Amino acid sequence: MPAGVLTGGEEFVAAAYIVSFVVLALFAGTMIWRARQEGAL
Amino acid sequence: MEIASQCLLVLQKELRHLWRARARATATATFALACLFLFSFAGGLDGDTLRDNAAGYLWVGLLLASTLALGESFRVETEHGALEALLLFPVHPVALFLGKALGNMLTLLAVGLAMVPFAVALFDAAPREGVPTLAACVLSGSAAIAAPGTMHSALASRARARDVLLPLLLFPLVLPCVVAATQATRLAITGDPMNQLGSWLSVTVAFAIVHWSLGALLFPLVVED
Amino acid sequence: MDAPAAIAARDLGRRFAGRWAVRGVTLEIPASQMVMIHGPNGSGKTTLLRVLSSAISPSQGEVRVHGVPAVEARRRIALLSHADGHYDELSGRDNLALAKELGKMPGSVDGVLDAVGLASRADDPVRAYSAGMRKRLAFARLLLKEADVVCLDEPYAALDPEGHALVDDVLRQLRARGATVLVSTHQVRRVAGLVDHAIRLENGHVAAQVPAAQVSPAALAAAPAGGDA
Amino acid sequence: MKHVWASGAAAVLLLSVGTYIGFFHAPVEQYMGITQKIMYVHVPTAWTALLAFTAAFVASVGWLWKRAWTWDYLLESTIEVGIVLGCLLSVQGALWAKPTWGVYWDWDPRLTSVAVMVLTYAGIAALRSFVDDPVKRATWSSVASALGYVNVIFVYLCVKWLRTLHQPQSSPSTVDPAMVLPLRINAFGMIFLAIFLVALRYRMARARRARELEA
Repeated sequence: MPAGVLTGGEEFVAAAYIVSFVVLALFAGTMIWRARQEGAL
Repeated sequence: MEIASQCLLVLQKELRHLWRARARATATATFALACLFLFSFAGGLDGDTLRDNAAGYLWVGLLLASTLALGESFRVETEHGALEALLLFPVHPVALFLGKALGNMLTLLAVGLAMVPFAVALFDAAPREGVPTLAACVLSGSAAIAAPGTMHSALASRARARDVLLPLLLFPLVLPCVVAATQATRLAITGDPMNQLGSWLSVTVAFAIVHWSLGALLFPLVVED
Repeated sequence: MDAPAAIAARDLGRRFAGRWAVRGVTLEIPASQMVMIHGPNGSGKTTLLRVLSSAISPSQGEVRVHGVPAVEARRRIALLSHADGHYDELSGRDNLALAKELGKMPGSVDGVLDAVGLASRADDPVRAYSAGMRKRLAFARLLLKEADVVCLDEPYAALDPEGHALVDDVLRQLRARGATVLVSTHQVRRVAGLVDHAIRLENGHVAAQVPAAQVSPAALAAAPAGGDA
Repeated sequence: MKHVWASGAAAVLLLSVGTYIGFFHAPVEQYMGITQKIMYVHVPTAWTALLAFTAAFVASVGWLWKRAWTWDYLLESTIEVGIVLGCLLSVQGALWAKPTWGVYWDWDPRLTSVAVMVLTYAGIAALRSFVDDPVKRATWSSVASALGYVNVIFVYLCVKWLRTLHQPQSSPSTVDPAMVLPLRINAFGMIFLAIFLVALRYRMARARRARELEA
């Protein structure tokens, strides 16, 4: 298996984590907000 | 037994209705041919790519045309309450499903076979494995698309925005059989040295068997009110 | 124990999303009885008829036809609904032949076509039929089935005066044959003379259930002059 | 309601601990180098997305069998969570494939199968939004969900077969034991997060249905 094809690759790792936690946080946040709006919380 | 005889009667009605409305069937086939032209321009006109992509163009074209045929097959049932009248005769829902699915299969087969000579001419895609093999690919692919197609056109025809809903529900579902049918057809056209064609065909047959049986099992739930 | 009622409904209800179209309906119609169902628009007449004929399933309660759940007795039930259920591209005759074979119906196709006055147009596609002719073809299919329990949902609607005479004639034929009939209609005065009982529905509930002779003058007066609006 | 918040808190805790260990304590993989660290968020997301779609399948079979509304609420909530996790997984997959293979999408059978499932369930979510009658909506979407889930096996096989004709298998094979710990912590973290999200969405579905069905 080739070592990291593109030297570095740290920016992709960082991007993956940032995107993941931002998306999950946003999703959870909007879910809480929507639940409160609809009186489910 | 009763389901078989009712199924044949429903199929007979489907075919008679298709014959009476054959103008629509030819329009669907013409649409499919227009797709072939469109794709060849999109994919580039040089000989090799055209022949190599011929199978893909054929199947994506047939899939697009199938949404027209499948959408029509249940518009006819729901427009004047014919579906409800049939169920009150009573007609067994499984017989209704099998009859309509067979009708849709034959329609797809007809459109598919009508596309073959054009594809062969346009893309210089004379099947090296012979026409019967190519026809077998079209048959098994049509059978595989017909079952989930009939199920989802029954669902979509009674929901709102039915014309966008049918392809949206159907395409992800038939993806594996389109992949397998395309591979089998491509091998039929460009030659099959390691004879993998049979295994790709068996994938579409397995897909058809699963979806015909699941359809017969779940269709009564779809038509109940 | 005498024979089970032709139609027996116990605490019947049907809701569409939030609204109960019909609720808490309990009724028992003995065999060979002819019953009229009347009431203002939106009172649940059509829904009640569709539930009793097993066209739609109840959200609450149960329907038994001759002692058997309605869904299993569909061969003995015929429904004339607003939607005529025909295939546009097939001819009138083909539609009836299909129904006869699929539903193993005893009647004769040509016989019922004559009875409803469509013999001359039998081989034209239904697409070319007028609304009245489509309704007559629906009547023909109903007669073809010769069912024990017959549900008619506003039979007079979309018919010309000859059509009204045809409906009266069909009701008399059904009486002669001893079928159990349910007629939902706005033609209260006209139908009151042809049936045994009358049920008045008001927003999904049975408001009154009286012998046809005692239908309240108010209801009689309320009947519209022309067809079933 | 307490246990829902507890599950959310557990998720945050586990994910932070798992990510921390994954970044700073787990060894750097000898072949793939730093990019392998994406695995600690990518693989848990994959497992959880599949879990969500499996729960949706169970919910649809439950509704078709028992016709109890709780199954419909579960179906509605697991579809939504599954779609979001599935989309996130595809983005992660692309960010992992670019440094490893130089392309954003290398048609890895598992990733492609999840992407097709996202498309399938997005279609089912659309179907649900276009059907007004709650009972029909529940039944039809359950039927479509059952068909869609059963289909994923075919998608996986076909894509896997199609790819072995062109490219060798691309998934990392050996996993160093020291790497298993952060992976497992994050996996539980993601599952608790999914439970938290599904629980909230479940209560929203119940509130909506109550409003829809009140006489």
